[in-house]
Amino acid sequence: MRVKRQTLFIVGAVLLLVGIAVLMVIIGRGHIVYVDNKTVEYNGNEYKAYNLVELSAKGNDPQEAFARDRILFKCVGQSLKIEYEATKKQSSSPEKGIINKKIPFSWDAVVVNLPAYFAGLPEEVWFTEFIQEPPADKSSSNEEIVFDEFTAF
Amino acid sequence: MKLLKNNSFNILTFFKDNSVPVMFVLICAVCIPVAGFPLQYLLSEIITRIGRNAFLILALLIPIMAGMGLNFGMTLGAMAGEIGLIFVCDWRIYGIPGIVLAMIISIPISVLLGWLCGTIMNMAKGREMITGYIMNYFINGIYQLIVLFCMGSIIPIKHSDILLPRGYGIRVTVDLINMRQSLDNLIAVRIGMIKIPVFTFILIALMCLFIVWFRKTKLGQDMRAVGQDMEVARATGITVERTRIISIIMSTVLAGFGMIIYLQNIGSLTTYTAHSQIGMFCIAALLVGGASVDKASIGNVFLGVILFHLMFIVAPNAGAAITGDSMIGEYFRVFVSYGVITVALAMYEAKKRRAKSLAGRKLAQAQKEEAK
Amino acid sequence: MTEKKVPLLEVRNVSKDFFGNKVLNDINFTMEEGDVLGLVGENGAGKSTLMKILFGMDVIRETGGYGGEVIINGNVVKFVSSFDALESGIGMVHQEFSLIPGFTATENILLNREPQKYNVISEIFGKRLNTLNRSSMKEKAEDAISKLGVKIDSDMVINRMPVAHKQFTEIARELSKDNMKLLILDEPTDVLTEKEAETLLESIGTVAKRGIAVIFITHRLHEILSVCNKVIVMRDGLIVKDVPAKETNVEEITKWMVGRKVKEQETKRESDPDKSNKTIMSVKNLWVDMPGETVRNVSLDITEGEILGIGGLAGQGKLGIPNGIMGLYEAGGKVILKGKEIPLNSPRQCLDANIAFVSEDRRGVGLLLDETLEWNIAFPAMQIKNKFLKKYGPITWRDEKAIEKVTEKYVEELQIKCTGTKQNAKELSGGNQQKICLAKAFALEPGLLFVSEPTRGIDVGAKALVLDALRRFNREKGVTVVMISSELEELRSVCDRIAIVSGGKISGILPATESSEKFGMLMVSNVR
Amino acid sequence: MGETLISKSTLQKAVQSFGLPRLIIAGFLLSLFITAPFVGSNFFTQLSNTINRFGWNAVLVLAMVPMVHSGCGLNFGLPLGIISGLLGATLSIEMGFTGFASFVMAVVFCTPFALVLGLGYGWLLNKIKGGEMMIATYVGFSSVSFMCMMWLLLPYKSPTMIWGYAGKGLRTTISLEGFYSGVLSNFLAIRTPHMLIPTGAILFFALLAFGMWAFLHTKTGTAMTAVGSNATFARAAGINVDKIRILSVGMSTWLGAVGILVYQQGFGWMQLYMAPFNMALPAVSAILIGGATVNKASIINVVLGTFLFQGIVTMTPTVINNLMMVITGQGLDISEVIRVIASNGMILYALTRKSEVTR
Repeated sequence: MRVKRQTLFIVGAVLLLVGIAVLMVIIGRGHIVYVDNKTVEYNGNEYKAYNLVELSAKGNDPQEAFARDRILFKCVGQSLKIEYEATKKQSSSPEKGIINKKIPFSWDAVVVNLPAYFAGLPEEVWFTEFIQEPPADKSSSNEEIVFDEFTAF
Repeated sequence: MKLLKNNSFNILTFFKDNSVPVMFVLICAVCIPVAGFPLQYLLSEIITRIGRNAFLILALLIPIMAGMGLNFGMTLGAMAGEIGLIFVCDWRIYGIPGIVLAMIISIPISVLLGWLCGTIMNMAKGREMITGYIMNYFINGIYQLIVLFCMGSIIPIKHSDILLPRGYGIRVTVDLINMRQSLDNLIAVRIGMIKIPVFTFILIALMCLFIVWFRKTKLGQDMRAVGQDMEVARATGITVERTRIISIIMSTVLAGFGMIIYLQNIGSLTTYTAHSQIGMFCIAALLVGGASVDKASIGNVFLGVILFHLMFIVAPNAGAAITGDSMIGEYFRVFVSYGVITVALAMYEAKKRRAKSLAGRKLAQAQKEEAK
Repeated sequence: MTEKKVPLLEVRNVSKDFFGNKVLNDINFTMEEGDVLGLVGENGAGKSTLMKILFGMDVIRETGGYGGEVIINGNVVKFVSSFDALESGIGMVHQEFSLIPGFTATENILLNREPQKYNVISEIFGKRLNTLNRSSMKEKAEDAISKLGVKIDSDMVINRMPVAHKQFTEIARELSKDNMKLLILDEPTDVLTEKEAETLLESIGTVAKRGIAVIFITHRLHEILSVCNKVIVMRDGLIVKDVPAKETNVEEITKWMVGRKVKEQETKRESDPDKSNKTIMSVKNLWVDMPGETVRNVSLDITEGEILGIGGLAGQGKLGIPNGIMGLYEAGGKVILKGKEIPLNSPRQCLDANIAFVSEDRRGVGLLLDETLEWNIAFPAMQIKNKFLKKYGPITWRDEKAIEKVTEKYVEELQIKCTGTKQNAKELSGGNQQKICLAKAFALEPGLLFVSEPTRGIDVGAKALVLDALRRFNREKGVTVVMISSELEELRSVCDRIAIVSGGKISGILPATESSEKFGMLMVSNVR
Repeated sequence: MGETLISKSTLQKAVQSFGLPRLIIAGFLLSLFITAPFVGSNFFTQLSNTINRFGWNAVLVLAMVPMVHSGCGLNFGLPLGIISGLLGATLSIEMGFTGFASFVMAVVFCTPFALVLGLGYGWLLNKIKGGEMMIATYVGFSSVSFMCMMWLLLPYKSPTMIWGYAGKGLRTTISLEGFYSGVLSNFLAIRTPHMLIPTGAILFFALLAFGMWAFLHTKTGTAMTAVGSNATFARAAGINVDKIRILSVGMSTWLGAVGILVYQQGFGWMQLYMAPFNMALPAVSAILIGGATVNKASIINVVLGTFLFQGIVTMTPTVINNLMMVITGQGLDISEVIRVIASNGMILYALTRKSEVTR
């Protein structure tokens, strides 16, 4: 029956669209990754910041983190992959490796603490969620909604 | 601007039919040297602007084909696109997936608004354009009601950084940094300092193909028939009202996509004002390309974008060079945009009336022969 | 039923009335395949109503349907809309073209029946997204055109086509419908030249040979004889004559068409001997471009004090004359009133020259529907003659009392039924609205009055009153009246002389006492 | 014909003719007036604000009447009239007139501009019968943007008006202190503790309204109404339809010019450049709220419409905010949005009404 067949196709098309939307949400979900090269305190002993860590991640320009630096990466999708080349001290030979980690979907931003990771500390030390406190909005609190303001083009 | 294949290529009729584009060529010819922009800069500006606006202007072609005139109500689609973008920003979806998601979100909203606009236009037959124009303000009020009051309070918004400090209502500017130029940069080719957004041009080319293909479909044919004579179309059984509403829905949905492409190129969304002038500028550009209220082709779109935006870029500097005050140039380009619409509308209506007086002359002529 | 072949179409005692007045009563006729039936009759004889019934037009259903039965191939059909008629193979070509100007002939012929090529998107968005199969469209169109036996370029756009080709395109559209059994042509040759009409008649012949029945409505009696094999003459809603074409001729048909037993008119129009025969107005080679009523090269003299009638069939141009002279439609030529030439195309000049005009289009031109009766009656007189105005220095102020007085005078004089002079014109009945238009003209106290179709669409009682008012106005005030009407009997009962217009020209002027056959001959003489 | 009892049908017909949306807006405004005292905003101050704003805008809304009357449709090209008003005002200040004289001279100077622009605008509208409203809108816009250039180029010298540093080109807003600011409003003003009734402005409006009412009773005025009601009837009755339409457009533009002067004297400032850009829509929706249609408008529509529209504009911000404060505990400036939806909804309602006069 013509109409039934067509409704079937319409439902199919709508489901397809919803499917694409969900797919987009999954592969498009972006997270901000803060990579800290800072000394960290963990039950008694201290893990020193490295002298220099060269870092690169998919879709971001490579960056260098000196001691006590925090660099920012944008990671699209849940699987985080960062290649690093870290030199502990002036003289020591560089350690190379890749950090592979799954970021939980709901986390907006993540903090990776390099020294803790290099020292193989448990996950909840080197990989924590970063809660953004709402930035104080300096722009005027309640701008007058301009009715038909003429915008440059 | 297809040249009619009449036997004598009559210069006069060429200029008379395309007086608006010719006038703009003159304005640009005068302003460009005076404005003193390097050629490369102009070229790159024009290319980005074609990438930014072409899709939006193409969305205007379908209602013209269906005889609804210039669809000033395309802003409804722009608003739907903006709502899509707001949600995508809130859910933190980056890059192209974000853009695709925004488009998918905008579809149902555009269809609803398009249907509403089409139905009201059907109730005000003969006054479609002014109705579309007023629909802008009406739906803009509802848009502000939703975006300024419901978002954050009734409609859950996760990330408060896009909300106003008072806790509800979206901020005046929303940063689209995460999807900025992502369509353009997908396959961007750089020649000298000119960046050609190849992927966006592919999208535009696809849209042109869609329009060409659509004109060949039965619905396209029905629209052309309805556009030319509603009563005859109705007599042969074409559902006139439904066809007109579908043409407005399609135009609104495509305007939604066009707006998303436009905003990803700009990189930031001025929530309450981005869409207010969009309708007017796209229609002005289309008219500058030689289109009229009842006839528009893809050629008009591209010629219009180039000429109109060329004028738009050079006018302020040209104005400053001529009169020493750059504001003159600013106002000049606004004046010319509104002026072009006024002229095009006036010429269209006047032409409609001029066709009538032809028959009288024929009769007098026949009588003279008889008297001889 | 004898084994006689079941007729393609049988109309059995069909009758129809519009709000009480009988338009069709007891129509019976049958048609076989391949028959070409010539349908002839004066205006208002019921021809077009009969065709509207056959074609199932909404106007019939809206005005209470019709009595009797229409039987196609033996089974009774009840059409709800003209689409049902199309389904059962009946096609109709109206006088005004229903073609899309910007489309080519092929696109018009197959409008909304285009053959389509399947594509997947139509699964979701519905059949209308299939692309058109241009090649098979061209093929089907050319096949339909060949059925007509005529040469038309199927790719030419309609608005560049000569009129005949437009006509053929429309007929081809009907023929392109495969289940086409009966084709109704409503005065197709009206807009064609002689040569074009001949080609149309030949193509009707070829169509009939293919077994398609054709009903051919026309005023050109010679055409009937050359192509039809049956003739039906209608008058006053009755079939007067149903005769094979071979057994009759043009004179006979006109007699049946026009000759009615001359029923005794109320007062035989006696011509007053003392009427001066000074011409009040003379019109020289007037042309008027009024859609559907074109006037070509008319010259006419109107004598003072007479009532001149202008008759003729619909669409022949009689209405064009007054509208042209009064400047409502573009006109050319010369109009001289009492020796002084009046420029055309400016209503003001005529009104200043003391000429008034009661338009045939009551609602469109004759009335201010949203204003009170007072305004409708007093307005022209106020604007032209500055009547009903009080002067305060330069300011001319509306004199409400004077307006009310003159309105009451005419309401009482013409017995206009209304709830008061402040009632809005749109609330009155047709007859009363016509009296308001008359009162408006009388208020102008004109020297010469054009009255166009004063009795169209009003009930019989109101008709007598309107005609009587005109006669009294002419006799008591000595105003020359020119009355334009398609009702021949009315003209004969009111006018002194009657000019007949056909094909945009005056084919003859006869005294009212002439026999209706003579008028009939003039009516169809050079019908264009 | 005795007066029939107010049967249900006539009541229904009255509602029908008044139009449901108008009833809703009138009811909405009434409820605002009632809730005002409960929500801590003084009823009288609200009323006086409304009357004050009525005085400012009434003449601008009256400017709509001539064109609607003659069938040219709603005057979306009102900015054209406003521009002639601004030209008149700037000239009168340039000439150094002060106080009441500057107002009178402003009216005198604006008249030639208004008539010339009005005639040109009318001639154009006659060329495009049927498509008037859309083209009127864009004639308004292009003339405003053209004037923006002119404000910079015209050789004005008066120090109060030109930019301080550049010494050329007019300021965007010019204070009318010492000129005709409040010259009408304060004339015979009635002041009570809470109320300020600008009798001068209201009297001026009454004068113009009476003038319009009187004009409609003259011979040409009647002709104008007939042209609006049925143009072919008027033509058949010998009226030069085009001349009457141009006259109505000229009157509309002149009233627009005087209207902006009255608005400015109430407002206290003169706004140039893009300010008149959006002045047509409020006036259009005001007269429609008052009961006018696309081809019929009367003085009562003007008075009622302006009062209702300005009532909404003044009442909603304070009353609704206080109301929201009481209910949700936080101010909610929703009034601007509601006004936008209501006024434009009104215009849409009018545009979709079947106008009996087929163009």
